[in-house]
Amino acid sequence: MSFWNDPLKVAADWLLGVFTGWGMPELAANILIGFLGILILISLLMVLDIGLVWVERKVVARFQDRIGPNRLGPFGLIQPFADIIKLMIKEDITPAGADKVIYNIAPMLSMMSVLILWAVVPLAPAILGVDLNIGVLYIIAAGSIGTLSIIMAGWASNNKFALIGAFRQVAVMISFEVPMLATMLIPTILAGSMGTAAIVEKQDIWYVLLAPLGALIFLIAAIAELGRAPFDLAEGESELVSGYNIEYSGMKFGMFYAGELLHAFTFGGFWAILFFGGYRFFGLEKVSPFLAIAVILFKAFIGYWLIMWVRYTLLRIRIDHMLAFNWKFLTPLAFTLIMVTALMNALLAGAPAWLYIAGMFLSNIVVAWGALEIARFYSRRERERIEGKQVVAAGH
Amino acid sequence: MNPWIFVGLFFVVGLLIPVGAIGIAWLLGPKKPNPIKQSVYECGIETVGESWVQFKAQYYIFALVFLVFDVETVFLFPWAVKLGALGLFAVIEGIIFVLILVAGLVYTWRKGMLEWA
Amino acid sequence: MTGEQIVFLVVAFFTLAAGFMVVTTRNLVHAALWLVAALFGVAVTYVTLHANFLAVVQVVVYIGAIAILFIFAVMLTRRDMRDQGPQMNKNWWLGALLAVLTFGGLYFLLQGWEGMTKTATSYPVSFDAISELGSALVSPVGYVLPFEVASVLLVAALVGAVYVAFNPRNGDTRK
Amino acid sequence: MTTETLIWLIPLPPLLAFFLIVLFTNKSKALSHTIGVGAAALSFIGSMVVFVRALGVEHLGESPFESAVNWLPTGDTWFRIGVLIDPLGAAVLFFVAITILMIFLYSVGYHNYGQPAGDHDVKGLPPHGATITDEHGHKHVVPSVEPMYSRFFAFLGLFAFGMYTLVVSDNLLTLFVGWEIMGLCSYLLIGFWYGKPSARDAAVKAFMTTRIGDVFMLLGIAFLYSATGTLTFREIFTEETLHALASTPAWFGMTTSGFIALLLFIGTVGKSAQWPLHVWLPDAMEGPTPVSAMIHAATMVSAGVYAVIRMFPLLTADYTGHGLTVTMSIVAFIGAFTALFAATIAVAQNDIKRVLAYSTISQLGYMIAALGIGAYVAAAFHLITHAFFKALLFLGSGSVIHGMEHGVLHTGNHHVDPQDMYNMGGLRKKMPITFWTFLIGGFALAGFPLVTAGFWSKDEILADAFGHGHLAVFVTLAIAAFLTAFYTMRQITLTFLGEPRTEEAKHAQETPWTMTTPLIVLAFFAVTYGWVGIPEHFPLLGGLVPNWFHEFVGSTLAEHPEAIEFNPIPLLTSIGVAGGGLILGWLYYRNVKSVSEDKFQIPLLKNKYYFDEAYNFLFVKPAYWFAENIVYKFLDKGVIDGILHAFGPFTQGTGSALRNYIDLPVINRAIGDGSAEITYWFGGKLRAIQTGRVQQYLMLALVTFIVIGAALYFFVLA
Amino acid sequence: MVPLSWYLVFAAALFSIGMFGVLSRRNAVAILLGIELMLNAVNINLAAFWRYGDVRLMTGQVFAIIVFAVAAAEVAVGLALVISVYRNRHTVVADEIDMLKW
Repeated sequence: MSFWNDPLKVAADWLLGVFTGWGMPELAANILIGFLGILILISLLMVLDIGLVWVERKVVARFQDRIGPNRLGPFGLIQPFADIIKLMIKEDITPAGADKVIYNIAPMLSMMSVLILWAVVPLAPAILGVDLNIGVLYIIAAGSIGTLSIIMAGWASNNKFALIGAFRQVAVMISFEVPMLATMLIPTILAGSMGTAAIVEKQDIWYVLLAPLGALIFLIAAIAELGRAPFDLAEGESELVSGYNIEYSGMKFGMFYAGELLHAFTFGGFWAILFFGGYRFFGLEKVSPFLAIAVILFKAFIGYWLIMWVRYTLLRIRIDHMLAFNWKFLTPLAFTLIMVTALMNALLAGAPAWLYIAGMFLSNIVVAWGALEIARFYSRRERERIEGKQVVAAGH
Repeated sequence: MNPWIFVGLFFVVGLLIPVGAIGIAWLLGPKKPNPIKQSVYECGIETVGESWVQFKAQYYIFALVFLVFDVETVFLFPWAVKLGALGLFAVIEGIIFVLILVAGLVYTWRKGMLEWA
Repeated sequence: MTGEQIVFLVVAFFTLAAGFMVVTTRNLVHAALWLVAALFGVAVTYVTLHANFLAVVQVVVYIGAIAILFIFAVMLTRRDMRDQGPQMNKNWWLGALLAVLTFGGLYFLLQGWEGMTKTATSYPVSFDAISELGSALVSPVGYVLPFEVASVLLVAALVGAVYVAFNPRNGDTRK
Repeated sequence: MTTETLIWLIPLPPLLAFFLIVLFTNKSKALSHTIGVGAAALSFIGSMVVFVRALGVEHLGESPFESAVNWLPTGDTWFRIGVLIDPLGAAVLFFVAITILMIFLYSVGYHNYGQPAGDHDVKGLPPHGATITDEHGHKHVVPSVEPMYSRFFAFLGLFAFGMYTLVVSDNLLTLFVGWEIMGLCSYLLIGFWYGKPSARDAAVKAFMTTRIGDVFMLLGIAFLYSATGTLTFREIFTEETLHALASTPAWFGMTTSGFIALLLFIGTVGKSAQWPLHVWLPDAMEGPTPVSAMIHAATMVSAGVYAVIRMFPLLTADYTGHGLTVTMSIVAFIGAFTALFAATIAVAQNDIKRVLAYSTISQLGYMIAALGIGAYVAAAFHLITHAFFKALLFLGSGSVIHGMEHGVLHTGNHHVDPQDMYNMGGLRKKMPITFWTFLIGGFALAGFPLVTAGFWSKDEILADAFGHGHLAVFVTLAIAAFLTAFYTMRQITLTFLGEPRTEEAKHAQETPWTMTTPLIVLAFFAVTYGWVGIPEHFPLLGGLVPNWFHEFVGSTLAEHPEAIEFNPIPLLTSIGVAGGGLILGWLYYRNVKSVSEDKFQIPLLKNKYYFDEAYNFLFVKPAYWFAENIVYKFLDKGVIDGILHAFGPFTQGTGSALRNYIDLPVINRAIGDGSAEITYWFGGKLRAIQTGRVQQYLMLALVTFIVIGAALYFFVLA
Repeated sequence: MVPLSWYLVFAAALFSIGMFGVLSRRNAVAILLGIELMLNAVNINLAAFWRYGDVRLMTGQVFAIIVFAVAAAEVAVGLALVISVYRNRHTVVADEIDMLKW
């Protein structure tokens, strides 16, 4: 078995030999190896995160017809590192009335909730942190910790804006968690497993073909979950200055900021895993694990890019519209979709592949079309009601 | 070996990294606090009243609806896992389950509880 | 003492300490956050019991939803009751006595039971608890009725809670 | 679908209808009755399918349709509940299904569906009628629709659910559940027009009276369960169990089986309105007429008899064939006595429904008496034929009342009681369908020879009584039969024959098809159902059609009952009393023009032997009296104040010294104020635990729990 | 290996702590927090009995899941009641809510 075919196992075996050679018990050696591996993975992620700062700034600049960072290094590549240094040596200010312990824990939890997500990201066949059979729910569980960190940050800052921002953000996050959970059921139904690795392995047909609507709902819910535009009302610079992290400065703010970017990238990855075949790309993953990793990172980048595109294109939505959109449109739609998917899946169980795909795809399209028609009908009625009122008002 | 050990390690490392980063920043940064610096930041305007503002009850409503839906959707996951093996009957059970759920949503909706205003 | 035992003891101690903080701390937001810690400890306990699904559900439901609900409720009601003033009622000693008695009684009863020292059989390797749970929940010979009734219960709770807390006729709400 | 599954499903549609109507369709009358009648029709179809399949099974008695599920874990075993259709169940299901469907249909017309809402109608009172203006501008008063129309169908649905549950259950517990659901529904339905004080009182009376019986029945069930460990019929009615029960002596010289049967029988006495708990049934006529038919003919009162028929093996477990057992004697006595007693009252009643109510009591007494002398098949047969013709009569009387109300609305004279037979007369021309069907029902009730169902079933009871040598019962029942024929003819004559006695009767009108269709259907069965049970040895007719009913229902029992040898005496008696009663009734009442001419208005009968007054005197008054005199006047005013007052003159007589030393300090302070103070002191102390604080309640509960738990542990377990 | 007794004693202790909170806290929300602890203690027992019995019988886990639902329902309704009381009486102190009606 060569290193290029299964790098993880080769490295682990080698290290195990080394450590046991030092007289360490096998269990402890295994744990140490795991620890080292995870440390390396997370360190790489942090480096990637720093890269994301540059990507984000560069991309937003292009969208806004600017150049973006361009002074330090080629294409301004060194810029984020300079930012890091600046964050490092800034004074850490804790506001006077703050609840110190919680105030300090919150940014760490925020970062942690993102990093632990990578435990269930399958990077290549047999290369993933932990193959949990409840992987999908694990994502939500980690998200819960993120939600908690936001409310802790907002509450501990002893600042009105922070608290209001946190409340809004949490309200949005928990609301959009429902359609997200619901759409996560779809890959679970199709793959018959909650494990992320199993979902990727079962995706001979990308699930986006079987559930295009599900993929779309997942993306929308993920954007809201991330608190990015158009759902970034927690920040709302004009009214809340910066939302829940207003009182944070220095590296603690850096944690929130970096956490947000990495979170977006990670959800790009999950979108790829759940709906776009993860590391699979027409057999390319079988050639080499490194290619598989490249494939999934590429797909994650595409997802991330899409999220950025949405963010820098659309305007912020008011909170009432946003919650109404979620509870009155997205949630019923997601549940309808689950029922339709489960039903079609059972009915088309024995059908040939092309019929299965066509059936699933068309059922999604029909549901989407129906939902849009209903929404259109009601919004027209609403508009007529309001306009009618205005006409009456004008008549007086 | 229990795979959850690695999950635990992820938690540990996931905490260590930010703790380390913040710790280094704390070591490197200057520490010269003064009351002005530490006052509540409201864009430079003096803060009025306490930070404890009265919240809309609507936040609670959404949290409530979310709680119910969260629990119910979580219930559906074992169902979804086993769905392929169980056939149409299980599908119908799940649909009934979801429909009951939706009935609750419709009630809340009709009561006007999903309105923000 | 094996590693498992150490892990269990650490988790149990942490959980009990967090639980103790929940019932004694003065600040209610802190109490809610301590509850989160205690519930997280319980989730880890589930992991030591190989109950994966329960562990994540514990985190998703309790930390992700119930704790948030608690914090919202504290924020909505805290106006008149700051951290000052007694947090315990005047019969708290009786409560403490009863709690100790309950624990003592339970311990005494459990002690006399021969199943106490039982150790678990090794967990079957190929056993997929999730899928077993799935079939148990929906099979007609399993728990399909509790499954559906749980749905009804939750909807009833939703309807009831919405009605109780926010019925316009029910007080000076909705200004 | 297997028959067993179908049996499980039979009771469900009415229950579903109840919930649907109550929860969703309360506002829509059309939807409500559609659901109600639809549900009844579904159950009807299911019942008929089951019935037909039951007919096709050989030896249904030995291998009935049955199916049971585990319900309550009772230690190591399960309490099982299930369904059972044996020949008896099938026969009962048949008539129950038909009558329930007919009554649902009839209710549509009875509550004036399709008429406008009344001008002054309020919920809780019968509709008063609505004024409409026709195209010529004339104002008419027409019947108005019942304001609580939907509610009525909901209640009927729940009631039907109770009855079906009772019929299909395979054990006493679910039977009792159905029994109690019907008890509740009868309360709700009798008090349907709760705006009328009389209806309210009647509802409470019915509920309380039947409760007395139910308590005993529950005791019987508990006793049975503790004695045998099961409540499933087929497990109780095994040879060994019955033998064990029959050979264990209980109290009062009865065996265990006899004692249990007696307790269960008391439940029936309440439910089937037997003497001495018969008083509720006549008052229950305050309810709408479909209710009267439902409760007092087809279902609830029959349920009482059905329960005794079900428990017949238990009743006769210690019966050796000669000499009735104590329990059977009691049953036979109560049945025969009630039959005669109620029949005499019926002769003097003027309210058309009350006559029928007493007639029902009397006929149920017949069945009970038949069971008391061991005539199983005859009782079941009469139960079914009676249900058909009594439902027919009740619905017919409802139709008559409805027609009369039309007349009342026409004349506008609301003082005329549309239920009083002396206000009727000559209705045969106005309401021909009602007349002919009522005539058929009446003749069936009277036992008109050969053609009517009532004749065959009644004859079988008389033959059984005679054949087994129970002459006292035979004579009593024969007299009762004579009276039955007599008052039936009185009713028909007063209502339909002769000339209209009032303006209202002249303007009575035939009722809509929804009311007459059930009459016709029931009339059909009131005639033909008797033919399935013609005894084999009957002259000429016997053997033409096989005695199917005897064979079929008789096979329910482990030992098939022997058919009675033919004997001309009971037959001739039967024909004689029926014919004689009818002829005498007609001859007498065709000349009676008003109440004052009626020689049978004897005060004793008119006032129902003063039973209400007697109960009032014996139970109600004493209760009031106890509250008023013992508690209030004696204890409070008498003992406490009275001691003071009595001692007052005495102390005055003996001087103020005694007063100051004895009266004031001892009597007044210690006893008078002292008792109050003690009470106050206790109240004050006890008030401390009634704080309204939930945590303290919880603490108290926990303390109690821990103390009791510890005591249990140390004194019982350890 | 961890014997069953450890879990049971742990659960009993958590239960007692929760009970203390329910009995002694003045704030109604804090009482509900105590109830959550008690429910969790029960769930630990259920999961432990599942693990230490026959793992193929899912009764323990199913029961625990139903307890989750019950806990969610309890929190939803309980907190709604607290908020309702707060809006009407402006108090969340359990001792002051002793009218048994309003």
